[in-house]
Amino acid sequence: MMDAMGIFDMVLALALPWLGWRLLASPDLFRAMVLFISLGLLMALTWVRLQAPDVALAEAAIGAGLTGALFLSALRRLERLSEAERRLAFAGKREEEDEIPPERHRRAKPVAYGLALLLLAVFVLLLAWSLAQTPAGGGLGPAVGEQLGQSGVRSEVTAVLLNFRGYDTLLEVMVLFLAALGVWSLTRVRLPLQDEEPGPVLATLVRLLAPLMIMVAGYLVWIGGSRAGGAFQGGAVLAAAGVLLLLANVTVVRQIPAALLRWGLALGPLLFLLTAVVCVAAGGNLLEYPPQRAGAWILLIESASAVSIGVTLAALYAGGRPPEPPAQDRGGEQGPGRDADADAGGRQ
Amino acid sequence: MNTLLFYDFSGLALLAIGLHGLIRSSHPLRKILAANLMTSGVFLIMISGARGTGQTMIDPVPHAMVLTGIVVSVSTTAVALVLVCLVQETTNRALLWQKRKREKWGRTDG
Amino acid sequence: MADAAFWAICLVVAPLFFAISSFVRGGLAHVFGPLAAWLNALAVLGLTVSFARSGPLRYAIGGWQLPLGINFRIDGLCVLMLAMTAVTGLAVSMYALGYFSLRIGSARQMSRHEQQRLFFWPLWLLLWAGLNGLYLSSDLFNIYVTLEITGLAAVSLTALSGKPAARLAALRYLLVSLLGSCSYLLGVALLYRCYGILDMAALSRLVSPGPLLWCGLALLTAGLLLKTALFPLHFWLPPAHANALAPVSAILSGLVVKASFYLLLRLWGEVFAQVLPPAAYVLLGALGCGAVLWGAAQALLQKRLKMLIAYSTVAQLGYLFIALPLIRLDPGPAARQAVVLLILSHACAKSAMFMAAGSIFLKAGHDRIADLAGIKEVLPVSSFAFVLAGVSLMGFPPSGGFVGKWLLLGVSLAGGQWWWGMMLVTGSLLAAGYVYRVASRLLVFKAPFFSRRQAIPPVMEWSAVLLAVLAMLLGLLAGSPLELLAAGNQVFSPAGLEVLR
Amino acid sequence: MGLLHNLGTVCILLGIPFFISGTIGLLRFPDIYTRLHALTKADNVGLGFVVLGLSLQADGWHTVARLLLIWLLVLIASSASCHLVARAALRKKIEPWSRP
Repeated sequence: MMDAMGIFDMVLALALPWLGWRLLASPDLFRAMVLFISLGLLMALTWVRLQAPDVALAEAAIGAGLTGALFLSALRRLERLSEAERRLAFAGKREEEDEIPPERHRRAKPVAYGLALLLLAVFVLLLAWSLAQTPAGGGLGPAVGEQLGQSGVRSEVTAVLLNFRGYDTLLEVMVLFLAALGVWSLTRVRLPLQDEEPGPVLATLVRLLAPLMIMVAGYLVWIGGSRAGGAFQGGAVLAAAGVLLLLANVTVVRQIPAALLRWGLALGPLLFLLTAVVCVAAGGNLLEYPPQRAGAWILLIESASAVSIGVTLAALYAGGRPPEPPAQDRGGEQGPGRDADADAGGRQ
Repeated sequence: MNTLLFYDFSGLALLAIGLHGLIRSSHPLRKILAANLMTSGVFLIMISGARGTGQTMIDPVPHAMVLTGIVVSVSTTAVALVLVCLVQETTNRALLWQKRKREKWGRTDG
Repeated sequence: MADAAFWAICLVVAPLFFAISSFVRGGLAHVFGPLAAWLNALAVLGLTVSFARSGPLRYAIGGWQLPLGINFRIDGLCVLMLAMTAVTGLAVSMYALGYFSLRIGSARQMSRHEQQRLFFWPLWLLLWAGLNGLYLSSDLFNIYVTLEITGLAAVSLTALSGKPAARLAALRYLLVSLLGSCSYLLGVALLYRCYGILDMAALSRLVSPGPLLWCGLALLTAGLLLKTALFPLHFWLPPAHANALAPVSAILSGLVVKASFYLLLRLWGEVFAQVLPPAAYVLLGALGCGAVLWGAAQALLQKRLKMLIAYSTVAQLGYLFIALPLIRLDPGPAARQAVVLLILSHACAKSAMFMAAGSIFLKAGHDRIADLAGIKEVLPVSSFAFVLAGVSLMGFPPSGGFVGKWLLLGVSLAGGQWWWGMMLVTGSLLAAGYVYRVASRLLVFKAPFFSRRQAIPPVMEWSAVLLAVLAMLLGLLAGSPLELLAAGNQVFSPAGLEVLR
Repeated sequence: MGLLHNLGTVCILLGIPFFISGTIGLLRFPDIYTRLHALTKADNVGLGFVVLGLSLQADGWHTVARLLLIWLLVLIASSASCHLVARAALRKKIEPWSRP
């Protein structure tokens, strides 16, 4: 039995880089992205094999699912762009500089390329050798085990994530918030995301699944205290529901006021931050929860974070700040996205 | 043969392939894909190290770190993808690193 | 009750809180932003005072002691970096206040500038929080997260101008920073696998030479070098810094690159100083020399003011790396003091330069150096600020740059490695060359100058001047920062780490 | 182990060929519609057998209920996504394959 699992491990370990190679080598970007998603799913399987179920859940939902969706929507946006270009016959008028084919890059300086490749190979081999050489280090596993009783949760990963290293997670939630902020600062979203009508099947599917997904998200957050799951996994499922709603172009989603969305993005980070400060005010250190109620506090933070993570990831998928209501739009003035089009048009 | 070492090497291979792709690809989307591969490789090395410490207990700290890493990586990917779309919209250029004479001279924003 | 730890917490929590508030209540962003800047300055003041009283300390977040928890470590270097960020950041914030109100006031494309202001403040405050967190933290993985915050915020800020060139530069910047953080993360993973600990101070007691340590350290360093833009890896920096909005350029050039250099200084000057071979320091020093020469040469060739300043950043970063082998060489504190002085004075001078350049740009409508002659007639204060900052970059006597270079020169001569000193002098001459190119246009030539009618708000001009003056006077005031550094010196050197555990 | 356990194992083993044939169909069939057909049909039956087998081996009603829920969700998801993929293909004017 062990041997069978060993072979399975070996195949899995070989399949990952092979898929990676294939996806980067494939000339078709769409195929590359599909391969990327399947690579993500294989990664999730690997995490299960390596006894990291929390990571597996997050990888399947965020690493494969959501990142893949982001890639695909970006690709579609680019393709739509080039189609529009062709239609308007801009292509013929483009400047010569823009027309340098990728081959010129490929062929440039084969010696330097070979040398760099050699260097990379040497370094990777060196790394591999040193990884094989290293004696097993200490690790913090035992320390986590000792203190687990005081953390307020039974799941080790959640204890590390929300208590022992809660400060990391606080900053990480900020990174997510920052990403949404960055995307919003760049451009404004153009709804609907799909050109065509969603169709009855998708609409029904969304109506069926969305409530269920919200329930599952709640379950994942709840179960995170004792087993695999938690704010990120729950948030990712919420985000998936959001993406489905966006794709199905449900009216409710389009009509969410921008202010509410802002609050949705900010809720998790704000609550986390306030909790940290309250801990200081109560006489402890930053993020030092009162020992008896640590579990409840963690659950509170996780629930708020999950909501915000869900909203944030869905907003990232939408890919821009919500369009302002027409009443506030001043005539003749445009956001950066529209400016950009004007810019591109003005060049030829 | 230690199967964990397999995963280490697998992670390293992913890392190398990703690095190669990041530098060699010309299309920005492929570059971002490659960067994601690289981070996946790093995560694999981290997690397989968490079990390789010899104890029966699994070290949850790298797990938490990888969870953080996944979220960070999706955040950066999202921003990068929006930037790619915008750059494409404004400059019609598929090639990211291409030098352009006008860039030195063109107007900047104060 | 307000001890150093309290102020340290404020430094992280306050910018984060105001960043979120200024996002949620976008209409008040330009009120919250400057408010946060002043509060931050106040907190740094409090921190400095209480630090001078109590000396270095450690603060366990969440009450979890090492090895499990994350610790703040507050020592002299950390306080100085925080103070640098606070002072420069405050000046930039004041400048930005005037900058955006001016641009919103100048009717064309009003809503676009409003959008920029709306997002500038939360992004800048998040960046600030990231920087503060980075300087305070003692945990390698936590530093990775703060690096990501800093990087992502910096990229978004770069793209904020909305111009195609800025967006392209931002995308390159993002890809480079992705590669850099990936390399850094793998380095952290390898070190963790070796020693099972993430705290820098604790790590420095455990390290022993070994293949995995070398690999991990090489990866950490490579990642940070990419983010610091040391010479052959600097390609992304000039377009990003030159194409951003003026306050953003000041932030990027003055503060953001310092963060990753600070980390390198920690790692190479302190944590791994015992195990690293001298040859490695020489390699970094040599790359620094390359940066000084290449950056200065490129700066001399630039036609645009902002590009010139950006290349000057590449050159100035070279000095910091030249200081690394000298730190290794020097048994005393002189080289360390020198490098800290160089960091501080460059932050002030470079931010002042970019701010002055931004005012000039707005007034003239362009930044072609050749056509700037005579602008001192319409913008005397900003021209003065620019030249003063340039003089301080050159390393003219009372400036901080002068004292720093003087100390380094002394160390290199005393240690018998005169070539580093020679490189410093050459770099100064080259800097004098490119500053002169601009200064001669700005101050010497008199020509009829056609400018836009809009008046540059005094707050924009004076914030730049004050920073430039500060950079100039840093040499005279150097005593107190160096005392602070010395107060933390037992932490700065590895021998003192025992005290903390 | 009891009879139920063995029966479960048999069911799981029965499910495997369906998965394999579905996968072969996905790889070898000539066009997108036939591939979709192979994949969704065969895999659903395969999954049905696996879920049945695992339910027989399960140690409580909770597990059985969860397994059934999984089965139901996969059924919904696969049929809906099959439909969407086919619709998108039709939109793109991809002609169904016919024997040449």
